[in-house]
Amino acid sequence: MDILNALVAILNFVVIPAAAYGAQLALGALGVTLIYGILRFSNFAHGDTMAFGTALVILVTWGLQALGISLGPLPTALLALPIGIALTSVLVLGVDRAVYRFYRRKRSAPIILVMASVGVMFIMNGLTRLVIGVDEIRFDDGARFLISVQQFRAWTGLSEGLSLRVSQALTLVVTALACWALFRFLNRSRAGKAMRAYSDNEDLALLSGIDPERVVRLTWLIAAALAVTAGTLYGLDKSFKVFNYFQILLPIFAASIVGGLGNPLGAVAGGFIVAFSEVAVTYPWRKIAAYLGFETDGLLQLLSTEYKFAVSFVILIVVLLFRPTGLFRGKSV
Amino acid sequence: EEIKMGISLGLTGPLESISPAMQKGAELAMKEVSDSGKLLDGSTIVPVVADNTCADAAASVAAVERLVTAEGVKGIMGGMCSGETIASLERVGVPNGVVMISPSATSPALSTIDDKGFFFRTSPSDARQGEVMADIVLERGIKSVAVTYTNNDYGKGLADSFAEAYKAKGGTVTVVSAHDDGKADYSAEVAALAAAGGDALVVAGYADQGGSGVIQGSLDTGAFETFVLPDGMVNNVLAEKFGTQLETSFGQNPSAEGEGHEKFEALAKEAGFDGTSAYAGESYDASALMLLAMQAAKSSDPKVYKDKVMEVANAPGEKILPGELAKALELLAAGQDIDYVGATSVELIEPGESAGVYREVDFKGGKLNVVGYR
Amino acid sequence: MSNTRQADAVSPWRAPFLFLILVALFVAEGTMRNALFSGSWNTALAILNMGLISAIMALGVNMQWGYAGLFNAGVVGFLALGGLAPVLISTEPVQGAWAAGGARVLVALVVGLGTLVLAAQVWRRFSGPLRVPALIAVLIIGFVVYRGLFDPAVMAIEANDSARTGNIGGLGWPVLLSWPVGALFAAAAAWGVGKVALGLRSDYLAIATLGIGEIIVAVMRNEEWLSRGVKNVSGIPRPVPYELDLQNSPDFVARAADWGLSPTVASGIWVKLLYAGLFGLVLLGLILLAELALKSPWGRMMRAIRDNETAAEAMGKDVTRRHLQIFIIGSAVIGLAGAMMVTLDGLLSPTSFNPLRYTFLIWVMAIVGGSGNNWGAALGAILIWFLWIKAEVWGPEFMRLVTAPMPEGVLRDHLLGSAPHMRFIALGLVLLVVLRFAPRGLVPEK
Amino acid sequence: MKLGGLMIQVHDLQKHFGGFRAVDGASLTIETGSITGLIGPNGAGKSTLFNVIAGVFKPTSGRVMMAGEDITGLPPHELFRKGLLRTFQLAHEFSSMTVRENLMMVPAGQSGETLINTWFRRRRIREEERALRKKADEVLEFLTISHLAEEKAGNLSGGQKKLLELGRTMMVDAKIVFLDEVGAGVNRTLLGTIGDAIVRLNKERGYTFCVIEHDMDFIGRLCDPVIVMAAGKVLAEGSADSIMKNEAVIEAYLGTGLKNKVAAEVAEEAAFAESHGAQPGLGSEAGHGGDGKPEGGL
Amino acid sequence: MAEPYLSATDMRGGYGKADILNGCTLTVERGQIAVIVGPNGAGKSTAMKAVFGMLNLREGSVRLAGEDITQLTPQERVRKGMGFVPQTHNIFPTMTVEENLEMGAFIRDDDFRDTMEQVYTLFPAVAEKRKQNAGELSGGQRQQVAVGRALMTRPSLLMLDEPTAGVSPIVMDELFDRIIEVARTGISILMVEQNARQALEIADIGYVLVQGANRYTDTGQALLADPEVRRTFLGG
Ligand SMILES: Nc1ncnc2c1ncn2[C@@H]1O[C@H](COP(=O)(O)OP(=O)(O)OP(=O)(O)O)[C@@H](O)[C@H]1O
Ligand SMILES: Nc1ncnc2c1ncn2[C@@H]1O[C@H](COP(=O)(O)OP(=O)(O)OP(=O)(O)O)[C@@H](O)[C@H]1O
Ligand SMILES: CC(C)C[C@H](N)C(=O)O
Ligand SMILES: [Mg+2]
Ligand SMILES: [Mg+2]
Repeated sequence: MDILNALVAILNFVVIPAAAYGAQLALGALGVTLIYGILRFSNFAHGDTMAFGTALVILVTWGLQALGISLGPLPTALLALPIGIALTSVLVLGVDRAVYRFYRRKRSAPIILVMASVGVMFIMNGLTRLVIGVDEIRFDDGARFLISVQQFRAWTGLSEGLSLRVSQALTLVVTALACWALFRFLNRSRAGKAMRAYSDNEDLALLSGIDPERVVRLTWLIAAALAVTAGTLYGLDKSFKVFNYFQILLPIFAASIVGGLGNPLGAVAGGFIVAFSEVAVTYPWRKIAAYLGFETDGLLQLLSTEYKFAVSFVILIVVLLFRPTGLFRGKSV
Repeated sequence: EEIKMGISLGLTGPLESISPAMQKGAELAMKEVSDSGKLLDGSTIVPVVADNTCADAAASVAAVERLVTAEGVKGIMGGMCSGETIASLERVGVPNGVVMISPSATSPALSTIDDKGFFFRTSPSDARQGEVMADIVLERGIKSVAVTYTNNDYGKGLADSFAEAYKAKGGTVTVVSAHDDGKADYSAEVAALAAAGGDALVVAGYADQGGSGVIQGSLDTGAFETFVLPDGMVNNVLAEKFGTQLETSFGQNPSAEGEGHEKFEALAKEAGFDGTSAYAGESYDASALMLLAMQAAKSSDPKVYKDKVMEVANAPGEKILPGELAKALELLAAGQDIDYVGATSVELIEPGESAGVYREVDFKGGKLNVVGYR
Repeated sequence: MSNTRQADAVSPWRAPFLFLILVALFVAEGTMRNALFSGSWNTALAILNMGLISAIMALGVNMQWGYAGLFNAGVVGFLALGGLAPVLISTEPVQGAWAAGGARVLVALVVGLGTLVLAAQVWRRFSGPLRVPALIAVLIIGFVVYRGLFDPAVMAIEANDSARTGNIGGLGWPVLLSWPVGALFAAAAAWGVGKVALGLRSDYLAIATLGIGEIIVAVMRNEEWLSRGVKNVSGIPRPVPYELDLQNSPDFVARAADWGLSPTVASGIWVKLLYAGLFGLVLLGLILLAELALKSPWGRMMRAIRDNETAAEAMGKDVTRRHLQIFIIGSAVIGLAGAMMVTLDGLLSPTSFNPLRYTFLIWVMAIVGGSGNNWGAALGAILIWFLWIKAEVWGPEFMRLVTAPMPEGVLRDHLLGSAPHMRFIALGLVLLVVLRFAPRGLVPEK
Repeated sequence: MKLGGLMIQVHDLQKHFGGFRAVDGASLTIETGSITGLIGPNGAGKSTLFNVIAGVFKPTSGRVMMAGEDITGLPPHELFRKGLLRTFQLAHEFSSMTVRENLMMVPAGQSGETLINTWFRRRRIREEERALRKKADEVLEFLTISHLAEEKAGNLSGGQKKLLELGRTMMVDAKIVFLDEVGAGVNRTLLGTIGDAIVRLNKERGYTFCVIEHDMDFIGRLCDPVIVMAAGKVLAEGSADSIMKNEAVIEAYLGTGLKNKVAAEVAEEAAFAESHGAQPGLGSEAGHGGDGKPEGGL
Repeated sequence: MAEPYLSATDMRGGYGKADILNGCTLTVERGQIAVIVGPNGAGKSTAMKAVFGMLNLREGSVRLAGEDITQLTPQERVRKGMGFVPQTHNIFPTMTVEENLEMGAFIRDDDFRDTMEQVYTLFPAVAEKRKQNAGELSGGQRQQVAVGRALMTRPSLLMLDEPTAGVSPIVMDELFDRIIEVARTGISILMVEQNARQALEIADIGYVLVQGANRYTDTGQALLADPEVRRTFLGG
């Protein structure tokens, strides 16, 4: 019984939250890694693209709710998602047209594109705030829990509870699907191969009859779709706050790098590594130890949570030392 | 005369969501005085707003520098966050001899700072809040708590003073751990707090920042059900967000009972903002105090009126509520004493900070209810 | 097929011209009073001072990126380390802190370092199946001993008057001395970081240094015994007189009156001018040294390494060593700037060390200025800093302009209410415009 | 050719990429003062062997000795100081530097490469630079690209980059120089001149050379001995003559001549190429006759 | 006389201010092999790029099958049936050999497995490596992949910039053989070669380019026979 309790405690406080958070990071990292892989720069505006898209989704969700449309146990936002993606795509393509294309034509160094993306980041950042303000917004409706703590306790009679939220499950599923689809798309489909070819050698792609502008457009479209989906799922699980979408950029970058830039599998693996190292390394084992029969005064905590981010970075650096271009051998410009 | 008054708030950055109400609160007082036409023979007040970003001391100094040296303001309602306030006070306020009254910087460090008499605050030092909070928690029969605080001088200071007081009074603190604001995820913090255990969780954070993230995580995983919420957390937003999930939670924030507060709320509503938003009342009071001190000193020169701030704030004199600034100006002009009460029952103690009347609140029925004052 | 970028010819007058524009901006800020400028020399000089410090930071980044192609995204960490120096060197000693646990902390740190060195030795010397267990054993024993010594000492120090101090305190030495010490702190850290991470390439190095920067800042926020952590240290001594003292000196007041200035204004300007002089001196000195180095075989070698590491290595250049060298120097310069900044602020506030402001903004400065070009970096830094500060005013002003023709109503109110957020939009727009018209930076490398 | 001992000894060298054995137990020696040719089919492992010797790759196993000293796994910059130079098959120019700078950066131990000196030893640096510049200009002159001295190296044509590759090795006094296909993409007339230069450097300055090249004309004219690699191993070794007659080498590498109608005519031309008489790539050893090859041609 | 299949006449242009091409003219008849030779830096590659539309021409025109294509983008030229193997950077390094070839057939909608098999039989060395990333190949192998990629396009005009650089003699022979075969099917070939003697052997027409202008133009045999040309450009 106590062993079961210990197990449930770990599941509830470490495994499930870290997995969900990892999936959120992974979904964001997929977008970053895609842009890096094809267009060869680190897109700092990705976090704010997520925020902007989510803001649009929220507006549409409100509209739908006002019309009385809902999805039953699933959040209404899922219905609004396609519209959000469509609108964000338009914006992102516009930005590419107005900003990035110029540097692409000029064959500017990647760092210039990175700096341009910082500029875009600032603008999107302000834009999102203009559109929806700075307040924290909750827009999850439908059922919140698949399994709630109380239910679980009632079913099992254990003293530890377990919860699994709809949004967590949703994120995990969507991430798995997105990764699989992206991987197949890039490696199997004609358009996907054209994208890889373009990223490998732009001029030669041209000579093969690949239309570079099409490739770029397609890349942005997929990236926008990923960003809005990631942003929405994240917002459903936590809540929407513009500021947080900038903050999440750092762990997203960490995730895409540790997995190996340009590789969808790497992005997903990276997301989970970052998430699990944050949660697991700072976890105090006292309670578990108690269930297993060792009572102690100390917390049995390796490091305090203040250092959680630091820990995940230490792990990241160690990984990079042994695998200099990430777990899945990413690209480097 | 046209008198410029500075307002220095974190309009962008980690506290951007409570700043607007604070700004409106401050401007409300200025407008009231301006409209009355009674300040220093019909002077008008022009508010000048600066964005101090709350987090970036350098940007704050630059912004306040602009207020003082470029705009020539005669006083500043601000700063907002303790760290940034200390910087702008030491670098700009004191050297230029400009009065700064902060509505919300609550760090104990500001009590001992060498301010040459230019700094006041309408909020109490967190040293006091810790004690009050410890009393409330113990009185509710909770003997063991976990503490999480937002990792800045405010959170740290408050958590420390609480933990010290609580232990001294016989409670057990299972863990004191920090959380950073604006992080993407708080699973690790929640897991650590849950593992440490405790009958309740003290969240010394910000309602629309990491604080609510931690609460959310705790509720979802069933780690804690009861939360103890100090000033940064006591907020309508929180009640709206979590509703009945906070049934057993309680807390306190600096705010005095009485008509003052209600009157302010009504005024705020009329002006189109939420008067119960954190530190909106304090902002109103901070502005009002400066303007009243000018009237009392018969001068808008901060070097002169700084000595009158304590006088107008405290007894003896006629009590002044929000919306009665015109009356106060008249009284002062007539050479009479006033005792400014304002939205937050202002009572300034040495060295120029609010004595600290706190209201105890709980969240029964998914609403923020005031239980009592202490 | 050529992948080389076409270099546009850049007029030699461009840099001086841009500097003139910059001067004009500052003069406008100092003299013109309107919606865009404040008309106060105090403001102008305040912006300039931080601009000069930013220029030094950008110079450090430029050394690492522009000369050697090293992507250091941990600027904020080295800056913070540099900022530690004024606290440790020049604040007043804390009564009883050393007695409480100073020596023990030092011993503990030595033990900690010793453990790491020993671990490294074990890793290098041992081979075979014993290697990993031995390493782990060394690390665990070292960690336990270290914590055993460290924790109680730290508790003792932090308990020492924790509301006002609670830290180890400084040495009370002149603050100017802390500047080179700050550089030294950063250099020492850079040495360690470089030894570990410099094998990584471009973006991978970036994320590793980003992490290291975060770790350094995390340590400074949480290790209260060192510099009070998030509780901040304020009142750090300065190398220039205090305004209030000047205002109280009859001499000064008289001289101010000669100039037709009020003592308050004059004292502010005078102090800032002194700072500007100090910072300007340091900046010019650094640029001079950097230019001399860059225009000599050393600079040529660095450019070769940046262009093609494999070939440079085959041509007998020790790429690893050179990378380490420039990484240390660049970081030292950043550390120096950190010490200067904390001196200027009179405040060490670790919470304010966020990467957006102190890593990415500095990068923006260096790149906008023109990477590889020292003057460019300095110019970019001062300009971007100017804009960063002025965006606070220009953003809302711009919004007012946009909404002026709109009818009264919800939309207009909403937009006006959101005016502060125009700060970001304005900044972003300016950045994009600059990059558009000078895609290789304002003053590109030749 | 007078030989003074062994410059390079490679002993049972292995280099694996994943499961693939690019170099698979190669052993060979290069004698001091020789111009050794290294030939073999594409993918035989020649460049990989070079890269291992020059310290770019760590060998999977095996040893490399230089003048009796074990240099296995030393980093390239140390090998450079020991006098081991190499060129790259795919040109590795410093693209944003001028052609002249590309050359001037080469010599080791320039006082101007020490940071302190750049501040306090300006005079000495200036003098050194003057000498270096003169030398660089001589090399450029020799390579017929003087007019490009101020051009960015990245803007050079494919062949010009190759020349620059070679030029760098001429900036210092090397003991041994590894040339990885200097000839590919270089105009044949110029290649002749380069061949002369190699011989001169070999004779006058005592450089040892190891040359990878697919142009058998060039190999035949310059190299003795010639080592043939195939599938990561040494297939044959000997004088150019003997190698070109070696059946295994012909089968794996040289082929049986240009199978078109004019092969015979080409063979005729071969006759007036003196020396070893090899007509590169044509494989028609008509001049030497009797090697039992088919006439060639379709 | 009917117009040649490709005629690029009087081309002038360059990368920056100075012109690299100074009135260079190249023509190829249908099914012919044209070979360009010349010293390094003569502008051979530049001329190829100009024909392919990767360089802005100040003067001159390019006509393909009687149609003026001077203003078309490279992509459009690909669709008009032009194929090009550049001198450097001519493979996709992180794609497998097979994918490289597939990219060659990007504009083809028909089944190209046959062609791919043909390429593999032509270059058995790369056939072994079809699942390997092209960036991991040896220099000569890459070159083979590059040529293979162009063959996959099934162009009507095939342009090769030094296809045999770094390729071993036996493969070079095969390659030239194959080029002849390809030309016999009616495809025009325009190539730059430094293995000039071998190339001119099979050339119907040869151009000697010096400083961006035609110095000699004649049949391959005639150029080979000209002692002056041999000495100064073909290495004796
Ligand atoms: N990084 C690598 N990963 C995997 N295989 C590799 C790698 N580098 C080289 N190879 C393989 O090793 C073999 C030898 O390559 P190498 O470059 O040494 O050939 P080479 O003899 O120089 O050929 P060439 O004459 O074409 O230049 C080739 O089959 C190549 O595919
Ligand atoms: N991207 C570029 N920018 C500027 N100049 C260039 C560029 N590419 C080539 N050049 C110059 O143009 C001239 C001709 O180059 P091109 O590549 O056409 O020569 P090539 O005849 O193909 O020589 P090779 O036989 O060496 O390949 C050279 O002098 C070269 O320096
Ligand atoms: C706005 C407030 C919550 C600020 C907080 N009291 C501080 O001192 O930082
Ligand atoms: Mg090779
Ligand atoms: Mg060429």
